[in-house]
Amino acid sequence: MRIQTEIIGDVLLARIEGELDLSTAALFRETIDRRLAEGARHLVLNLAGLTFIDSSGLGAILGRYRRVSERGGKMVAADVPAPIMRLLSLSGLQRVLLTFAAEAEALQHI
Amino acid sequence: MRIQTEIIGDVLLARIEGELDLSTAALFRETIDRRLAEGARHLVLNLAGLTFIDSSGLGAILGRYRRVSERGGKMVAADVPAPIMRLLSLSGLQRVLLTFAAEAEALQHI
Amino acid sequence: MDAERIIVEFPSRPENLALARVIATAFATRLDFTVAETEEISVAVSEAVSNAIIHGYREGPGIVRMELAVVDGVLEILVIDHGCGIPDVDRARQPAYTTSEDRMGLGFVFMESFMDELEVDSAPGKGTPIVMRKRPEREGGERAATGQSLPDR
Amino acid sequence: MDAERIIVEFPSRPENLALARVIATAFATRLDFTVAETEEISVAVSEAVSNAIIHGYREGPGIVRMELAVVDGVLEILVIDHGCGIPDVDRARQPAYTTSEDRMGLGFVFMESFMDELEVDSAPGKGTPIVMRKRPEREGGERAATGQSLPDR
Ligand SMILES: Nc1ncnc2c1ncn2[C@@H]1O[C@H](COP(=O)(O)OP(=O)(O)O)[C@@H](O)[C@H]1O
Ligand SMILES: Nc1ncnc2c1ncn2[C@@H]1O[C@H](COP(=O)(O)OP(=O)(O)O)[C@@H](O)[C@H]1O
Repeated sequence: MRIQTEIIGDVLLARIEGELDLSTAALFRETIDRRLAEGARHLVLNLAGLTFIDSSGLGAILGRYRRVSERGGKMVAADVPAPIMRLLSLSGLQRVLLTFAAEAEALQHI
Repeated sequence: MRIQTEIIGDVLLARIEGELDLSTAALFRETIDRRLAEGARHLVLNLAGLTFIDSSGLGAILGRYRRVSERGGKMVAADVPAPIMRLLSLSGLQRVLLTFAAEAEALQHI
Repeated sequence: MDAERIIVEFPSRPENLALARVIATAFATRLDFTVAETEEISVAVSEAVSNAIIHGYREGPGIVRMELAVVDGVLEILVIDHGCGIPDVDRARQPAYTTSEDRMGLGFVFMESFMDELEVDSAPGKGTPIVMRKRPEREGGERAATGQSLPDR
Repeated sequence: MDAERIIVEFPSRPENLALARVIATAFATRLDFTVAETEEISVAVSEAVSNAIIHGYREGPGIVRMELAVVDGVLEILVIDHGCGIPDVDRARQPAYTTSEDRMGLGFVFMESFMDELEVDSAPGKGTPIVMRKRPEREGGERAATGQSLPDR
């Protein structure tokens, strides 16, 4: 997994590439939490490059959602590949996490 | 491995895709020999789609070279990917088997 | 060992998850699975192996064994740990049931949804062997593996 | 079994060659090999496993074992058969030496050219365990595996 982050105003934009599982969940969590702590309130996850996710990865995303929500921020996802979307939906995560076709749309929503 | 064959006059043109090793050498050998037996004298191997070869695959190519030569035909290869070319050269096969950048050139040579 | 059985043993570490998935999906190309089915196999294996690592061996040392076979046209995947075992398997298989605070209890749910059969034969002290089976549906869909020959022209 | 050792056992059949290569190259991504080096590893594994199948077990039944490890930054691959064994290893390793009419005697040549070290410890009746080692050169070249993180912007 590779993770690229960018802070735009009070929004953290994170682009995730590769596989999000038990072996990469900690890097995902730590990178996002560290950048959020730098002052971002909201989180946009661009998942265009995500090639694999399982329940450990979904749990790490849910964990970020809870953290952002607790602090009164919004979290959304953008550009979710179809197989990943299917798992978001099966896991129930899709019910709480809004998804947008494009990153720009997601940023605009916040 | 996938093998696509075409007879043009007295030339058999065979395009090989995938991996040529011990598990596919027999299919390669049998397909080529069957088509040669239908009356083709010469053989052009288009290797553009070949993704892997080892000494079993090189042996199968050398076997076709010997067979074609014994019957007074010519055999050449075309569009050989760089990693495959390296193995042709290490194996010494390159010394007997002429290689051409493009299929058309190879066909013209014969 | 039967003619088609492949055995893999690896240390119980998250770094080995990706390799377990690669091996299972590469093996699965022996059957006519679609790309979507292959992704399902990959998730199911990831869940089973993650469970062995997190729950079975409690993130400590141990060996995870994976066996792959094709039996009567059906893909059979065994994932075995010799870890702590599950006291109540029926309960563990309930959706959302988990013994870890930060997990979602979705592992068995995904294994059940993505494979045709799931058998879990665990007991405390005995470790946890699980068997998953999946048959290719062949109802259209992009092929995951390419075939062996093309028609002559 | 050490922390990083992966063990694979499979029936001695040509159908399993591609899987052995996939496993070895997927494992090799743990080190910083270039694409070209990864292709070399793939050929070396193919030669070792083909030899076990053709020569070791004479195309009959048997189990081939492959072990993969990273030892001090070096990739170590063992390929072991419990087949007929080699009476004269030095002779077998000579370029162009082969006991099969239709083969080229290039297997050991490729293993030696493509790996940094090759040890063959065979004897008749004992089977043939071979060890191959390769260290990433890191002298430029396209990376085979992608890294773990990108700098923040
Ligand atoms: N291999 C195993 N060894 C021991 N316990 C296990 C194993 N697999 C699953 N379990 C138990 O079953 C529960 C449910 O598993 P699962 O549905 O995969 O959800 P999760 O992994 O999110 O907890 C786990 O929380 C654990 O208590
Ligand atoms: N695993 C093995 N078991 C028994 N004999 C072997 C084994 N590997 C190699 N040999 C012997 O060594 C010879 C040379 O091997 P190699 O260089 O790979 O060439 P080739 O496979 O083309 O014969 C083989 O012909 C065979 O006699």
